[in-house]
Amino acid sequence: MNLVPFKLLTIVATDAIEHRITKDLKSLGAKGYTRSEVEGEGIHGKHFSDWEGRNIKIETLVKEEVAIQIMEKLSSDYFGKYSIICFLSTVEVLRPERFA
Amino acid sequence: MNLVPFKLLTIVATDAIEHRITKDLKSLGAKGYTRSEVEGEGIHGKHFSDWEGRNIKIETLVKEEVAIQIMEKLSSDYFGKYSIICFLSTVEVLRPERFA
Amino acid sequence: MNLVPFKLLTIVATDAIEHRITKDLKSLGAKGYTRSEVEGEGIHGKHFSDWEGRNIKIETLVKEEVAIQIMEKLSSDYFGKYSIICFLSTVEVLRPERFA
Amino acid sequence: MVLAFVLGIIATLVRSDLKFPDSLYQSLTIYLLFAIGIKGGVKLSETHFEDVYKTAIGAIMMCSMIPIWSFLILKFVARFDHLNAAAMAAHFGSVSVVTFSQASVFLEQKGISFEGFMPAILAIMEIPAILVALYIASKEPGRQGGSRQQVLHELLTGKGNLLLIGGLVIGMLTGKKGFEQVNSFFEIPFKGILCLFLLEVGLVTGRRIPDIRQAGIKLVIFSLLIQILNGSIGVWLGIQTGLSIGGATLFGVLSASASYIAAPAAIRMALPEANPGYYLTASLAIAFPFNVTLGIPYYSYLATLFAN
Amino acid sequence: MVLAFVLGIIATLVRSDLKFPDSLYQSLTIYLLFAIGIKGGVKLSETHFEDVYKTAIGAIMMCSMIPIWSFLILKFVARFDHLNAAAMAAHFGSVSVVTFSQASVFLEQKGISFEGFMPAILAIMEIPAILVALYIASKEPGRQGGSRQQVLHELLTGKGNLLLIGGLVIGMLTGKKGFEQVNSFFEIPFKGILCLFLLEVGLVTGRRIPDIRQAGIKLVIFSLLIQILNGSIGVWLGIQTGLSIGGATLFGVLSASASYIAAPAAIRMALPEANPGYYLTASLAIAFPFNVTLGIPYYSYLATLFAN
Amino acid sequence: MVLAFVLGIIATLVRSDLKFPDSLYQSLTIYLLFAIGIKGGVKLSETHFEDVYKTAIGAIMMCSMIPIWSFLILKFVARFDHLNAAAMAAHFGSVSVVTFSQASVFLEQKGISFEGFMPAILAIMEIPAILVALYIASKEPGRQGGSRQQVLHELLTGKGNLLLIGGLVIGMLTGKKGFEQVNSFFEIPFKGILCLFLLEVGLVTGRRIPDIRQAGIKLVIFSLLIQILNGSIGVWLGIQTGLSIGGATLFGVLSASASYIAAPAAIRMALPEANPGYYLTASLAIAFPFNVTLGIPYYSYLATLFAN
Ligand SMILES: Nc1ncnc2c1ncn2[C@@H]1O[C@H](COP(=O)(O)O)[C@@H](O)[C@H]1O
Ligand SMILES: Nc1ncnc2c1ncn2[C@@H]1O[C@H](COP(=O)(O)O)[C@@H](O)[C@H]1O
Ligand SMILES: Nc1ncnc2c1ncn2[C@@H]1O[C@H](COP(=O)(O)O)[C@@H](O)[C@H]1O
Ligand code: NA
Ligand code: NA
Ligand code: NA
Repeated sequence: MNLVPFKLLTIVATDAIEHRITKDLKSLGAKGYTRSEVEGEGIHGKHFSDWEGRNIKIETLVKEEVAIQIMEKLSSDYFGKYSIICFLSTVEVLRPERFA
Repeated sequence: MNLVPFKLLTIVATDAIEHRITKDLKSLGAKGYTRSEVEGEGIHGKHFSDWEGRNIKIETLVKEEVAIQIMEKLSSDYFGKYSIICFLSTVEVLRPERFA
Repeated sequence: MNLVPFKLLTIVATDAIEHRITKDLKSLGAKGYTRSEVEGEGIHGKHFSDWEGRNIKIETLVKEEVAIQIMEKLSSDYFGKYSIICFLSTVEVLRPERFA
Repeated sequence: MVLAFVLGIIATLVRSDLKFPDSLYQSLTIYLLFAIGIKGGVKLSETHFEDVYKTAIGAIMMCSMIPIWSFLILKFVARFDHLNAAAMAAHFGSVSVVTFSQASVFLEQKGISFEGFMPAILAIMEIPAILVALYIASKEPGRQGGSRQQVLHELLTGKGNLLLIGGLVIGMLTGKKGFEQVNSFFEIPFKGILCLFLLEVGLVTGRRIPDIRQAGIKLVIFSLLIQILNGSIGVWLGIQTGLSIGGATLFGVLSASASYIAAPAAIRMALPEANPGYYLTASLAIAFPFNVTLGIPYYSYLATLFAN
Repeated sequence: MVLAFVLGIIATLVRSDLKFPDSLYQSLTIYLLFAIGIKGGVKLSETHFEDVYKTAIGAIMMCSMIPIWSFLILKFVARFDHLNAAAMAAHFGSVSVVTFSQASVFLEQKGISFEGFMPAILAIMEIPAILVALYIASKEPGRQGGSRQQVLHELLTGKGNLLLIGGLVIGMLTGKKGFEQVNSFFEIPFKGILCLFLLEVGLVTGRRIPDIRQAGIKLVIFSLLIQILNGSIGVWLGIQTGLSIGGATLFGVLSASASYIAAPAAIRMALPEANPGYYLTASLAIAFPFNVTLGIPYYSYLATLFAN
Repeated sequence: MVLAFVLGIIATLVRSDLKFPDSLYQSLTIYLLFAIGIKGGVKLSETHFEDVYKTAIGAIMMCSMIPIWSFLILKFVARFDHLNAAAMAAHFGSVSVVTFSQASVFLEQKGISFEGFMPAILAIMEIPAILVALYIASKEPGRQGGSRQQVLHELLTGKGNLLLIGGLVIGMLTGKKGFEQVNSFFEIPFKGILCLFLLEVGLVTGRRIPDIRQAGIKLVIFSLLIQILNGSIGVWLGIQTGLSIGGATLFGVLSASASYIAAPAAIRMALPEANPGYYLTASLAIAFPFNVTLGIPYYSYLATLFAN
């Protein structure tokens, strides 16, 4: 077992910007991501229906530098305007070459 | 990049108590949460259909004190009776003022 | 509050091997798991429809030894052949006896 | 149509990957409840109050008493513990919409007519039994109150009740003329959708079959006995309240059938400690298959007998 | 059918757990848009160009002007800020498919005929108003461009537009003969599905009602005023472009109705800072209920008036 | 109806956000398979064994041979590697339910009758080819066994097979009389639902188009060649086994069509190393569009030719 520390970046955002976010991820070097449809409540109220705009959750395993770059991109392009949050955690993976 | 450590509290519970849990979260100071529909198996058997009761997963980013208070509330009100588990992890967020 | 460190193992894989994975989890000692349907993109391309095969995400709270055993099993049986990734993180749980 | 149910069970037994998407199940439920409600409302709008009030009183009596005697039998004869006996009593007292639909299709095929207001009786019988059973459960020695208020609210506003009663009211207000507009949607595919629904119930029932073995023969025997008892009393009472043979059959079926929409949801919320291995198994894997196969013809036969 | 909408609102008010699965809502939308498109296309294939071009020009005029005057009223009379006024103007200028369907069912019931090409007019009116309103928004002092290109793309390829126009083209190419094959699927359940859809819209509207109080009486009054103004002008213009009474009624309804498929999606993407508490509330909780209850009969009455 | 398929492709090409909810797709599949099964079963119950057994044997022969010669061509002429050749052979040998439905609608429109038991032939042809191809794959030098047992189980209990065969049996048991009850649900909306389904297949096919370029012209040419070869032999064999012109057309279509329900699922599980860029692209983006547009009329023409 060769467990290597890696970063898991989780983004929850309105689905209006889903395609832009996944494009950003890829262009900044993420090798993959996992998405799911979620609902939520935050400072912009409830997001429980199509009219209110649904939320999507995107998780991507990346190297720390890539994570920082993605977060900077998200900050500058979407923060303040769109419903979006993100957070970073440390996990351990096998086969690190597959994610970087 | 001003990354600040924060707590991510994850709750997986039967949907019968979803509304009570989200009410608890808000009254104890959580500023938001993300929910999704999940299925699962645990010590109370399978939860794969509406008849068996589905599971929901609620994730909320909160300060450590709030996390502790929520967990205490969950312990006293639901643990032992309802199908519910929760766990706490440490993550890093941008814009911490938005979650506390 | 008696918070005990535990391991959260997350697996994202093609649904073709879902049943085999959950069987493996149980036989190696996991007391439960939570599953959800997700979509994703990785080195094997997009997984966004039934024809391409959907992804499922399985999360299980287990002791470190069990996590390692599961990962070894996944490595030997599925890695390299199937679309599958997994990662390990450290979380804190209440009532640890329920997960081990 | 029962064959679809059997196919569902077989699919689980051979461990098929056939799975209804959740939302298909939920959509079918919405359709079924709303369709039954509307159709019943239209019929109700053509019914005189005198024709229906006796049956309505009978229905309330029936579904308040069923949980009491079911509980007593389950606790003192079958020796289930207090909580599980109450949970099962709630299920036996409430009603099954699909069993009802299946019975009305059965009658139609046999050319036996029945009173159009029966869906209103179905709506009446959905909830009281659950409340009675929860009251019984709260009398368990050493048990504190719990939030009865909240459970009552959840029951009354549960989607089952809301769609049925909402449908009834809409049907009544619209009457025959209004209904004709949407008729093709709520009448024509009804049987086909019921067929798909039975397939899905079969899938879930199939998953419950191993639980039967675990729960033991006691559960099977008492579930069946109580079903037959309730159904027979129901048929008899139906005839007494002036129902036709078809109506009395349906009344018997309502009395016999066990709930699996309202009751499990209420029990999960109000009596989380009760074991679904008992109440769900009794309702889904024992009562339901019995009723849709042997039960319905039996109650129909009984109704003919009692009527003469 | 409006009763289904009322039931939806009641369900939310009593805090029922009734919830449409997302995919049911999405499936109903796909069905509704595609069915309207195809039916309109079939009718269009039987229409002469001379009969339709005047109305089409009227439609483009109407939906380019509505956002302008709506914006001016909202900003300078009602004193909403620039961005929110523009966002609301986008909604008022675009159209509501369900209101349109409800109106055509209303006319059918009253036995009033209307031009078959009206769904094509609906398709024409869906998008321009949003573009005009976004252009107005971009003129806010101190605002930089944003990706207008992308928004335009999203609008044109949005599922609403695609299914409507795709359906229209398919309907036109297939013509009456081809349509007969799928007719039973796209015609018969139409009203029933509309009924379910109204139930769902009612659920969402109910959730928006608290927002009305928060948004204040100002929002209510101006939303209604602008609706009635737009609708009345629409009816008048419809008559001028040579439409029948039924056609002019529909034209009025299209002008009055506020979008809630294309517009909210576009605003969320292009003007994320605008407050859904205003635009969604105005569209869903004020305009929609008004139009499907009082609005439609009023525009129909007006059309009769103007026609004579 | 093919237009709906084209609309789906266009939607992807213009990068529309039109997306079928998963559960709608799954629900449509369940409906389609079950409806075909039941209808076929009803017809089968009216068929004499002597009329069908020859075609059944022909079907088994056909779908055991197709993967063999397809594999040989793909490996030795087209020079694909062993595994991918086998995976594609599995797809070509199995059948496509939607192509079959589309063909039967085509024949109906042309007024060409066909044997009612053809859905049973469809059911027969779904699986054997996949097994043969998996066997071929396992013969790759240096490859160990794998769990053939499990794959066989998954194939037999896969939802495609289960719903088709379950439907067939239900249809046979119920017969014409029972079917009339649910007829309106399984007959009337059939074409409309097929239409929606084609829209969805179009969406997925559209997403695959870039893969065609990547996979190269070799994939396109050989997919088409093999399709046409299989279909032509199928039509000929159909006539030989005594089928009518309509029946032989369908037999040809079944032989030509490539699977995209059972086969991809089986290959994903049993040959995960095979590249979906080949097998899915060949099946969805090449074979399917060819068959529903040019293929069906061609096989129908060929059947007329061979019959005389
Ligand atoms: N404190 C939080 N914890 C977890 N999820 C959150 C939190 N705040 C916001 N979210 C998620 O992020 C989405 C957008 O947040 P907001 O912009 O605050 O409305 C919400 O709908 C939630 O799904
Ligand atoms: N060890 C575990 N790991 C992950 N999820 C679990 C675990 N145990 C229970 N769960 C989840 O929590 C739900 C309720 O658990 P239980 O009360 O143990 O039946 C299950 O249905 C699972 O979704
Ligand atoms: N770097 C990554 N971050 C998050 N999820 C990933 C990543 N790579 C792959 N995945 C997920 O794992 C699935 C299979 O990955 P792959 O085998 O790389 O195609 C993908 O469809 C994604 O859902
Ligand atoms: Na009962
Ligand atoms: Na308008
Ligand atoms: Na074939």
